[in-house]
Amino acid sequence: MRHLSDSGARFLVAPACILAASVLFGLTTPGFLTLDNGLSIAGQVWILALLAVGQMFALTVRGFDISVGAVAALSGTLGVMAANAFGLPALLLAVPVGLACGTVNGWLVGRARFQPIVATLGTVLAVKGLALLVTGDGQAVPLEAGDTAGLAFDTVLGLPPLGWAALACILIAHLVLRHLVLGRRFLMLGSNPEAVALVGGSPWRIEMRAYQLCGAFAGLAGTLMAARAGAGLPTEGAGMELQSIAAAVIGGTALAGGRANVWAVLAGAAFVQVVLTGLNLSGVSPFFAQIAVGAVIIASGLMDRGLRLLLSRLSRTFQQKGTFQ
Amino acid sequence: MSVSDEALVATGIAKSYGATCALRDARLALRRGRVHALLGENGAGKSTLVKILVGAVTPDAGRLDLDGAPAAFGSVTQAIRAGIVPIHQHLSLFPELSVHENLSAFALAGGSGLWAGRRLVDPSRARGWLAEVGLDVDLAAPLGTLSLGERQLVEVARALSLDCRVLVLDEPTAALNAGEAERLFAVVRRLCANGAAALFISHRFDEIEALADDVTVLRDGRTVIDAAPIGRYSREELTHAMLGAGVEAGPERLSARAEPVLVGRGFAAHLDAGGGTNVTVHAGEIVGMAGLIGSGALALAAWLAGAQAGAGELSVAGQGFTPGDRRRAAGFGIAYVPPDRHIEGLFGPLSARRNVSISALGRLARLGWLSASEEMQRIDPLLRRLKLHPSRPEAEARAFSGGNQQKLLIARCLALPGLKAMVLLEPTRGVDVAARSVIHDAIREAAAAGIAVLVATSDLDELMVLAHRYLVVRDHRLAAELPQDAPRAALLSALSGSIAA
Amino acid sequence: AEPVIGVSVPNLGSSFWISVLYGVDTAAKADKAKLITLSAGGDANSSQQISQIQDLIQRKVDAIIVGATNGDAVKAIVERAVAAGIPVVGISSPPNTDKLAAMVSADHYDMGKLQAECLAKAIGGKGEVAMMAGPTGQAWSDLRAQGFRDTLAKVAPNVKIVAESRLADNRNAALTTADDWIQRFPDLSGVYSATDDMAAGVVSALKSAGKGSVKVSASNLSPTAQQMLKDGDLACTSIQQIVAQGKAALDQAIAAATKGKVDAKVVTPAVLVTPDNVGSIDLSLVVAPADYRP
Amino acid sequence: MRSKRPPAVALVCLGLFLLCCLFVPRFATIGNIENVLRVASILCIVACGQAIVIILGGIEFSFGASVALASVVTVTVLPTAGPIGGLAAGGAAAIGVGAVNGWLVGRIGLPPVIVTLGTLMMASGTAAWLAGGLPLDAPPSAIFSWPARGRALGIPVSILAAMLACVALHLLLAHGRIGRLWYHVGANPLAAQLAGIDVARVTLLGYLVAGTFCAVGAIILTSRVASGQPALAPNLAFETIAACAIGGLPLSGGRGHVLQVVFGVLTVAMFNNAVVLINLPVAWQLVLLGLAVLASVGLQKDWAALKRRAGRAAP
Ligand SMILES: Nc1ncnc2c1ncn2[C@@H]1O[C@H](COP(=O)(O)OP(=O)(O)OP(=O)(O)O)[C@@H](O)[C@H]1O
Ligand SMILES: Nc1ncnc2c1ncn2[C@@H]1O[C@H](COP(=O)(O)OP(=O)(O)OP(=O)(O)O)[C@@H](O)[C@H]1O
Ligand SMILES: [Mg+2]
Ligand SMILES: [Mg+2]
Repeated sequence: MRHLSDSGARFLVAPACILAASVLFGLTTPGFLTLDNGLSIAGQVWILALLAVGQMFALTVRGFDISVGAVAALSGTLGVMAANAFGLPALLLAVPVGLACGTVNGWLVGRARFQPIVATLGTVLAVKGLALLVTGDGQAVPLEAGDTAGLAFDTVLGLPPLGWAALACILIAHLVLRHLVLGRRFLMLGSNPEAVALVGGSPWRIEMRAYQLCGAFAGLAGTLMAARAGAGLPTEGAGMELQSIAAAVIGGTALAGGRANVWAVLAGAAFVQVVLTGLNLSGVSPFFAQIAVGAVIIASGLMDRGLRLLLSRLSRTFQQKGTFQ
Repeated sequence: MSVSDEALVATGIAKSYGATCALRDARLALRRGRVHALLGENGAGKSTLVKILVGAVTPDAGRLDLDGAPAAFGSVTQAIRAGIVPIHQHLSLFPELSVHENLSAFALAGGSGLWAGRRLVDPSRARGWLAEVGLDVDLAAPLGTLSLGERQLVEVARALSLDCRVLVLDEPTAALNAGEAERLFAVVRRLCANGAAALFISHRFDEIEALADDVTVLRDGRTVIDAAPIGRYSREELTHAMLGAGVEAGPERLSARAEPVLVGRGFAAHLDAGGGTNVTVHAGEIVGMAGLIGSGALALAAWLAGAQAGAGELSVAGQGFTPGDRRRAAGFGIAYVPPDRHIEGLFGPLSARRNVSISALGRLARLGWLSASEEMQRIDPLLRRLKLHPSRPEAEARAFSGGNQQKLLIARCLALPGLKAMVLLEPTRGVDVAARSVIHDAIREAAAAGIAVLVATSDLDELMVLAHRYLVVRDHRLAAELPQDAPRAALLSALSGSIAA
Repeated sequence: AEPVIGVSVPNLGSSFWISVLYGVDTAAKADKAKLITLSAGGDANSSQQISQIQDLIQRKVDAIIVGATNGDAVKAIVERAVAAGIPVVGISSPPNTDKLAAMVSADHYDMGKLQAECLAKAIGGKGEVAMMAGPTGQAWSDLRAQGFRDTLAKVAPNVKIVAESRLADNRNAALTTADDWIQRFPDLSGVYSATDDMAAGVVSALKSAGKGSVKVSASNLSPTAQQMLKDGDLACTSIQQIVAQGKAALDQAIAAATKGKVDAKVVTPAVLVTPDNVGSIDLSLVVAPADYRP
Repeated sequence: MRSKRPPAVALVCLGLFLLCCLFVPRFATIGNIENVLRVASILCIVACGQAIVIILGGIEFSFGASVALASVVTVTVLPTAGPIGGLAAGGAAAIGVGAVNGWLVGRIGLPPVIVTLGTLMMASGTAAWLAGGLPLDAPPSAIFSWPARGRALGIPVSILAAMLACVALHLLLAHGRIGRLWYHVGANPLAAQLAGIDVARVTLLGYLVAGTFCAVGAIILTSRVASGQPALAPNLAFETIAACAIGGLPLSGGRGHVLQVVFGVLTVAMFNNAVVLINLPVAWQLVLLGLAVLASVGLQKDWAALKRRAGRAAP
């Protein structure tokens, strides 16, 4: 029964939140509940979604990565520089850059046993500095290798090509988490870190992989950011780390590790985007919009509580407090 | 014994953790087809030796020989490949993963390869292992939905997945009751009959006598009795070897009956379970509550202590309180020892003294201000009485051995101001003979002082030496009440539900 | 029906954009246009602004006024808007594209230039100055700083720039940094500030260290800056008629939306305000009143 | 107990101080040290609040927004309530944010990350809305500027306040019943509940007291900038978390000593001061800060033990 009331419910929160927000905005904001708007939201969600999926890997091994925004900015900028030098495909070099940053985080957390928040705080500062260094004080680097606007804004079968690419990456994340041995190891490490060594795993390597994936996804988000803006933006990304954490947690990822679902995280990111777009369309004051986003994050937490309570009622057992049935 | 018989021999093993020396000069020789018992008090170094044998820890000195050839295991994976299969003291399972994944944990954690699906063991074989240890659970169920005992059996079943030459069991029975343990023993015996060697660690002499062929005793990280046939030494001699001293037997059980103190009426585990269970514990009385795993004995006991919600009415010394309201229950003087000290009991990073004084903070604080000296005066004598070892009340609780950690929980009970009743769940799980006798004495003394005591345990021996009266729980309700002098056989048949002899 | 105009600005936490918005807002009230105002919530939030402009396109507004977080970053999406038939008017830090219906530009470079001329004169053409230069990678702060540096090298080659902070972008951080500078550069004679709010932090650090003789220049003219000028704490501040620009931007947007006549480029010059002329400036063209709430 | 030995961070902090004295120009002047201490004092007061939350096993992201809200509220009510009333109202706003956090985490049981992220946005939106996005200036007044600029007993008031805050935190943690319970709840909330502790109330009080420390910091900050600033100190929460973490408080909860907070704060304040004094370009300032954070934590590690651990884990 705990199965149902705990694991299941947490992944339903984000879809339920999307539903609630859609009804609310649909009633109050003209033009919200239209196909066009749905597609527009679907075209915008991907940067946050990639960051949140990366963040999910760090959370799954009981970690945290507050450097994702800065890493995305640095890797996007370096990607653009590479593209300008070697041609458009070199934009993808952003991914190995993100991977490298993730490797540093992973080494610090996994091998040197830094607390995740300290390790990634240190890398945030250093990465921001590096981004300024490579651009000579933070100037945007226009992407001259080619026009990427079509990839970012024209829709093909409902999504922009970059959206399809991001979706493919998220599908890969799903494969990693659900179907690859590596994903199973993340869940094992998050579930019982001491036991991993006892069954023959190498905890620090697994932890390192999680941060590497997180970094690589930040690099992907950086690629997307650069392609959408047609420029490398070295100072971009402020506040994205907190948004990505919010999206991942709303998407049911357990902060205590061991539980995650990529699609739910995608839904969490979509929910954040729905709220932002809804507020944009509704024309409320930008200050109220900020208050509303805060309220909505807390509401999603309440929704989680409510759903769990409901499911445990339905399964007609008492709330468990101890360790036995 | 012939040398060719020897499967795994460890000699001169030493291992230190910083300042603590876990092993100094340990020797252990396991023989094919035989079960070898390893004895030692809490903290003697048994688990450390096990971790070295299975490649989870590298020793500072010493050598290992596997089938006569020197062996060195850099990792658990290497040891497993060599056929050394561990079952660890603290569950090395993953609550968020399914039973099936847990059974495949070795394959998932070690080695290379991409697809998780390929590494999951064949479901029909997995079900076979589960059946062998007598478990009937859904392979897809998350492990977290299983009870502690069921989880322990999953860990045993998982060991069967490996090609086993040496089976290493570190206190596998701590969470099992007699019936479950017997199934485990059958598995071990069968493996040994096929030529495997087994190492078995337990603090219970009954089990050791029932299962083991040879015995090695460890004291302070040294081997003091080396691979003796089990019959050669008496229990007293073994105890003496373990502790360097004997254990005095506790005082006789008193027969006491006075006014009811702790009363619970109409307990029901499920909203739709009809009827209800009534329990009364009187002043000065030790009630023993027994039940097989999954019988609900622990849940019922926890409910009585206010630690578990559920239907029914509770009262202590005439004052009623809501089930599940642990705070009110503690305020009325009901002390509680939870069954799993690591998860529910201990404050690992806090000092031993603070682990105990938490129940007495109301008494120790004046206007929200704690007096350190008064805390010391109140708590330290309790710790001395319970023979806390090492006697350092300011050391972190997690640095103590299991037996001593358990003493902290007992001391916490005794420190509760206005103590009227104690509800103890598995009070000596995984605790060595010396600590166990100290804890039993403390329980008897409390009862003699007029406290109502309820002990719920799957350890029948413990009940037989403590209880004035037995309550047997089956299917989440009270199945039988037996008097103090009820024979063991009667208890056993009441537990399993067969007609009492 | 009344036209709906989208306004996308980088940051409504800055007096500059508030004043711009005030201009847009008053003009909209006069012209009976409906506004949808979106703030990207910070200068470093280009992705957010791109999404917001996408939403405005989605909402099918009649025209969009864009003050860019980064001119290059919003280029593509602005061209999309134009392609979708929505005219776009750039304001102050315009999108970096030639498809704009109109551009109402503020000259940030000149704002820095004016500060340099004024500060050089105030400190007598020699000495050490420090720059509270504002955040990195933002067109407005980079251009102002560039104008200041270039001009200073020309008009007062003997003045040395000894320090530049780009991390301190609010009053508290500017205060702390200025405190540190006072220790590190005891001979400091002037401080450039990218905004008046940073200048307020600098001035308060100088005052409490008893360094009232150090000259401070700034840009923008919030009520705080007016007071500092009157008290003689600020040597000068360089401004533009940003309220007027806001009004112009809205007028152009409506003209473009209704296919009326559009002026492709509206430029209002930067102006220097000193304690002497602060009384004679028409503030209603420069700064939003203190009680204005977007 | 552990506190008998100075925490590892004390050595790091001292070493950093000596390095700065030797290599950072004009670091070791009285005026500069006072600057460092003034900045450290505000950070320290708020970090005391963060330490409580961390000991409770939680985390507080909303401090930056709640000091901003406090400053705006202060200046908004100043004309009617006067300087003291204004500062009190601002303080009350910060405490209010703490209470909301405590209620949501303690009573409702939501994760601290979600709760404090949510209140971060709400408080910061409310501050911007109240102020209309712009700083609101407070009319100059001696009383109003006293918390930041005044001196008492010859010591700057803010430094005195920080010392009092540390003493208060120490008394709470070492001698207060509630402080003891914070450790218990942080170490093992389930065990605390089974021992009869009202975990929800203890948690609520923890966030409330943390909010109170933050309120004191907010009052000094508001007085310092003499205005209501919707973006008063946006990174305050991260700086306090960094200070606590550098001080050696494990974010897993249940441990922590006031000295660790003090030395962590001093370390952070010295870093920030030193990078300005060294006067490198901004990019290098950031890189240096990042490396300094990592180095100060790295220096406290027992690398030999880590190597042993890794040695056996390798297959
Ligand atoms: N990780 C560790 N760090 C420090 N000391 C340790 C560690 N593991 C074990 N020790 C020390 O080694 C000694 C032996 O521990 P071990 O777990 O082997 O005892 P044990 O015989 O298994 O006890 P028990 O009967 O309680 O299981 C202990 O006294 C302990 O102080
Ligand atoms: N941080 C530590 N410092 C010193 N000794 C430790 C530390 N952690 C564990 N130990 C020692 O390691 C040994 C094993 O600890 P563990 O928690 O594995 O089992 P235990 O406490 O003995 O529990 P059990 O009751 O199951 O025997 C204990 O004897 C304990 O004294
Ligand atoms: Mg052991
Ligand atoms: Mg042990």
